[in-house]
Amino acid sequence: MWDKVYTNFGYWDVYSWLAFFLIAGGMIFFIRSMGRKDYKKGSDQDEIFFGSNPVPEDGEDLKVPASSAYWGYTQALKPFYDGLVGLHTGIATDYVGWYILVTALVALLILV
Amino acid sequence: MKARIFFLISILLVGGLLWTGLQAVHPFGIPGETPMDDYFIANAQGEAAANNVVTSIVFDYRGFDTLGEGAVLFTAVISVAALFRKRGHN
Amino acid sequence: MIGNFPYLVVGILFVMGFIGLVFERNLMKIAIAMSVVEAATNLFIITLGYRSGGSIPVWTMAGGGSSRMVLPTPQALTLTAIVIGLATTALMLSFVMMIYRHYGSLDVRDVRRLRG
Amino acid sequence: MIEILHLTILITILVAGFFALWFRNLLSSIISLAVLSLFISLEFFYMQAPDVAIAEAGIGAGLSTAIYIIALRACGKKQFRKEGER
Amino acid sequence: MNPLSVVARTVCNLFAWFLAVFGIYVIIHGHLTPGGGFQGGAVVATFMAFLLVAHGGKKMQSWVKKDIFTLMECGGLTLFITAGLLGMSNTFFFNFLAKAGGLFGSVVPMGPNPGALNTSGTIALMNLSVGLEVVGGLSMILLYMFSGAHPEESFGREEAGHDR
Amino acid sequence: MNWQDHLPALLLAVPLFGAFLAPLTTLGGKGLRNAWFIFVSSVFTLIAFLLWVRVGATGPAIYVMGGQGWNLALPSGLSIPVRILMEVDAFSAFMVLLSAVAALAGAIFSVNYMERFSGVEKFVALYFLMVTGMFGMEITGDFFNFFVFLEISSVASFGLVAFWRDRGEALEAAFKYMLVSTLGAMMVLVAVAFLYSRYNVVNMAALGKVIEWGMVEKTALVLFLTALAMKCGAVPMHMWMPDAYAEAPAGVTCALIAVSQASLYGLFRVCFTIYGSFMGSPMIPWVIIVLGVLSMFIGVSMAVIQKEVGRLIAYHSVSQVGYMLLGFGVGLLALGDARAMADYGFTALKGGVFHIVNYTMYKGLLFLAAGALYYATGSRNLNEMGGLARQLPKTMVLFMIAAAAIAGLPPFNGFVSKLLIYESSFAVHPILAVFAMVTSVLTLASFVKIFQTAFLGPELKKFKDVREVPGSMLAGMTVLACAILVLSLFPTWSLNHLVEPAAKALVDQASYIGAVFAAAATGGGL
Repeated sequence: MWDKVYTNFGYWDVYSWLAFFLIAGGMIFFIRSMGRKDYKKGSDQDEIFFGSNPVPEDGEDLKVPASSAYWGYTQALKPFYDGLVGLHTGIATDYVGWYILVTALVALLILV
Repeated sequence: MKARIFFLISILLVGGLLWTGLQAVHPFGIPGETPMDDYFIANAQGEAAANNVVTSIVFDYRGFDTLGEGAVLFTAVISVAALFRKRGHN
Repeated sequence: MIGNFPYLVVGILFVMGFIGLVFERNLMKIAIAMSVVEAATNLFIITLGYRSGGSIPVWTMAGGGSSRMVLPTPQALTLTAIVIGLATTALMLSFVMMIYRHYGSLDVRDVRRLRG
Repeated sequence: MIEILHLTILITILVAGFFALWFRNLLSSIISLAVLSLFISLEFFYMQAPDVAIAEAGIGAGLSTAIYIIALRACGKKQFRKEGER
Repeated sequence: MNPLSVVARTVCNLFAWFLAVFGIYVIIHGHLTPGGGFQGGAVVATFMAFLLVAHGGKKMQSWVKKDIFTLMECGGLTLFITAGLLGMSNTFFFNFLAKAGGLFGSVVPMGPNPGALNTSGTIALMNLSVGLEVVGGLSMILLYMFSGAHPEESFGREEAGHDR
Repeated sequence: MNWQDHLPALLLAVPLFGAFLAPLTTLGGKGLRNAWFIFVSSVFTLIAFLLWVRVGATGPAIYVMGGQGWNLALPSGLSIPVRILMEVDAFSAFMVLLSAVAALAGAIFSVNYMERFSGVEKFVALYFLMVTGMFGMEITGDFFNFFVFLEISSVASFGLVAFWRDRGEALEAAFKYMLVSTLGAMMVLVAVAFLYSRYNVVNMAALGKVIEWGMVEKTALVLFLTALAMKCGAVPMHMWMPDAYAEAPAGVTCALIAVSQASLYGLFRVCFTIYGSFMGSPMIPWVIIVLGVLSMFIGVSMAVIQKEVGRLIAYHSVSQVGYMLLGFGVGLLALGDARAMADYGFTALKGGVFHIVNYTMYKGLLFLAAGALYYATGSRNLNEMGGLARQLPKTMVLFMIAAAAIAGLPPFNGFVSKLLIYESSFAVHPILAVFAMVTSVLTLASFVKIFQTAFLGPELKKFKDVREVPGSMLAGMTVLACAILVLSLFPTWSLNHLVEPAAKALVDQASYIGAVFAAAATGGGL
């Protein structure tokens, strides 16, 4: 039950990972406990530091919308994604068409 | 538009696939060895006591398929009823 | 004289159904094409079970001996397939009716809010 | 003679299937489908399968035509984005 | 749909009853002649379709409630699965009534014979239950689709959010 | 006769009975209906567990429907079974067990989730029918019966996907799903008819015994392969999958995943058990591998750019199915070759089987968590969400577990199966492993995106009065989370007791076929 999982090339041992996380967590707590203890809620220390810009009042202004995430990635792969999204037309008959296309391809590969 | 030409070609290819398959099954009207069907024909009266061989297969030898078929019909009815259900009825 | 003509009919029905499924634009016509494919499947299974000169597999009406009956299993399978086909047709047409109510159109190019 | 009948039935199946997909008028299409079902039922009867023939005649030619027509009534006239485009 | 004219209604009534009787015959004689629960049930459901077309949906719904069909359907299927479960002393779906003497339990002679109604064991029972189920189910489909074709009668307005 | 011999029949009879009586529970009101829902779900889960235990102890279980005894498969003097057989080997029992757990979790979740819908008794009936179809596909030993159960599960899932019929998108998704799925089922039927015409047999074991490699068999294999691969969502036939998964009610999606796994089961039953070592060419394994790699890569690429929670997770389903196809394809490639099998093939199979259970558990949990988010906030759009960690802390923790598992972060189970697949596919061709790892990275990236935009960030004003979701939804999610934790913390145990018997049964064609004929030999004639 406590063995490793061998894969013929290496092994997987969840318990060493758990031990690693325990040790790492202990170290984090240790380092954290060495910090200053004079934090007070409601004082100047509570203020948000916003890169010396004026801090927005509302959370909405601070939020990054999901469609902006990985902007650079999608921009870099724009041709790829244009083709891929263009493939997903959403037309019901195209779904059938793709199915028949794959059937024909597999038939060609297996029968010929 | 280009995709639809591919679709047309692939439909013809699938037709060809089915046609090659159909060429390879037994010729029309001359099935080869049929042990299972001969068993049904010979034993439907003795085992299931039914004159109609098809009914004896549908309800006795393959009765479970028929239950499944009834379940499909039931499913379709319930689905249609769920689609056209009255609002607020819980 | 007949040869394998029934098989050819089955194959042509399949291809016609596929063409209808892929190239028709009206949802109702797509449902009809699906019915054609179902009919082709049923015809195919029954065609496999025919034995030339065979009699009906019902002893009440049979004339000859047991080996002269047509094969009964495909008939039982087709019976199941027909009822299943009716169930799917009814459900598909209900979907078409409801889609028309929501989208106000039966054109398959209008019914594509989900894409990408 | 009986083979000519058989051939006629099979060819009618093909023709009915073709017209079921060809007609632009949906009602004609549905009637064609009913004819297809009816002739498939005849073909089943020819192939000594009366069980299936009764089922196909009752379900394919009777009930599913009724369901199709009910569904057709539920959908109004304006079904296409552009008139005249298949 | 509106009801048809008087002549059409009368003709439909007449033929509908023939259809119903024929359907019930097909169901009961399922193990002797071509036919059975599905075929007979479909024929009886065509009788329902005849009445529906001839008299319109409103009148039909004043004659029979959908609950009756639900009961027929669920009852038929439950009877079917119970008939299967009763054979559980051997296996699920064992034909425990065949050749046992009592109900549907006569022995059939081998070879071509005219046939007797009291044969075939659970097959006859299952024919009846499937007939019941198919009649109920197909009539339900017809009635629901018919009522769905006239949304203003049964639906009311659309709502946003979850649907209650 | 032992009552445990009847377990395969009971497994199907209980949910069917539950479905047939469900419309009548309206008479007893809401409480009775919910009690019936949970009770029947628990019962079939229990039966599935008992069946799994029994199959593990005594080998493949045979059940003959309608025979005079449960094991009298062959009639006297005939070498083929004529009645419908249920044949449960270790792989089937494994699939049944995990489908039952997923279905139970979905059922518990749905009790509160479906409160906002009308006509819930119909929902209950459809849910049980879908479960029946899924179980039937997994334990049947008969091809036509397989088709019938495929249709039951498909038709029920069409109804369930469209259950919220006031939303046009749900109907559209159901229609698209129905169109391809019905066509696929028809093609399965045509393939069954082809095999029947050649051998006059529809029993799986008997077919596996007599099958040769001819034209008819090739045609049937092509039809089976594409239809079942379409049903489990391989690219480029995956387009119905994000639609249907995202639009179905969340509890249903949890079970729908298990349904698509049942199709995957059918695919591998056909490839391994029916065709098996008779498989003439290495072309079929390569087709499966290529489909798998395409699914992995394209699925995850589409997932990264999605804006809706449900669609994003559904595109991940496509990519995860690709992992399984890759693992099984590598295993199939090594099937005829004993040395390759010992070297990497069996590892790949173990990885694939382990990935099935992992995937069903964490993907079910993810969809349930997405449903909980939707239930709480009323929005599916990630652009509108933010800062929900304060209002939904429990949901967040459960979501985090599932997201970490699917992304393959180390202590969780997702990594184990992925590791097995990486290392074995690396032995076939390094590029496969590269694709798998890129997929894993992109998976992590997209889940970071969901987590960051939905749960983290500043609190939004419009979500001020959002409450934690009700108890039954949390309970349903907790079931799956516990399963994930068990699989993660005891990988050796789960590999040895859960995965390895299933993988062995999949490879062992002779014992599947032999079980039918051996049972007949001991039992005698009909």
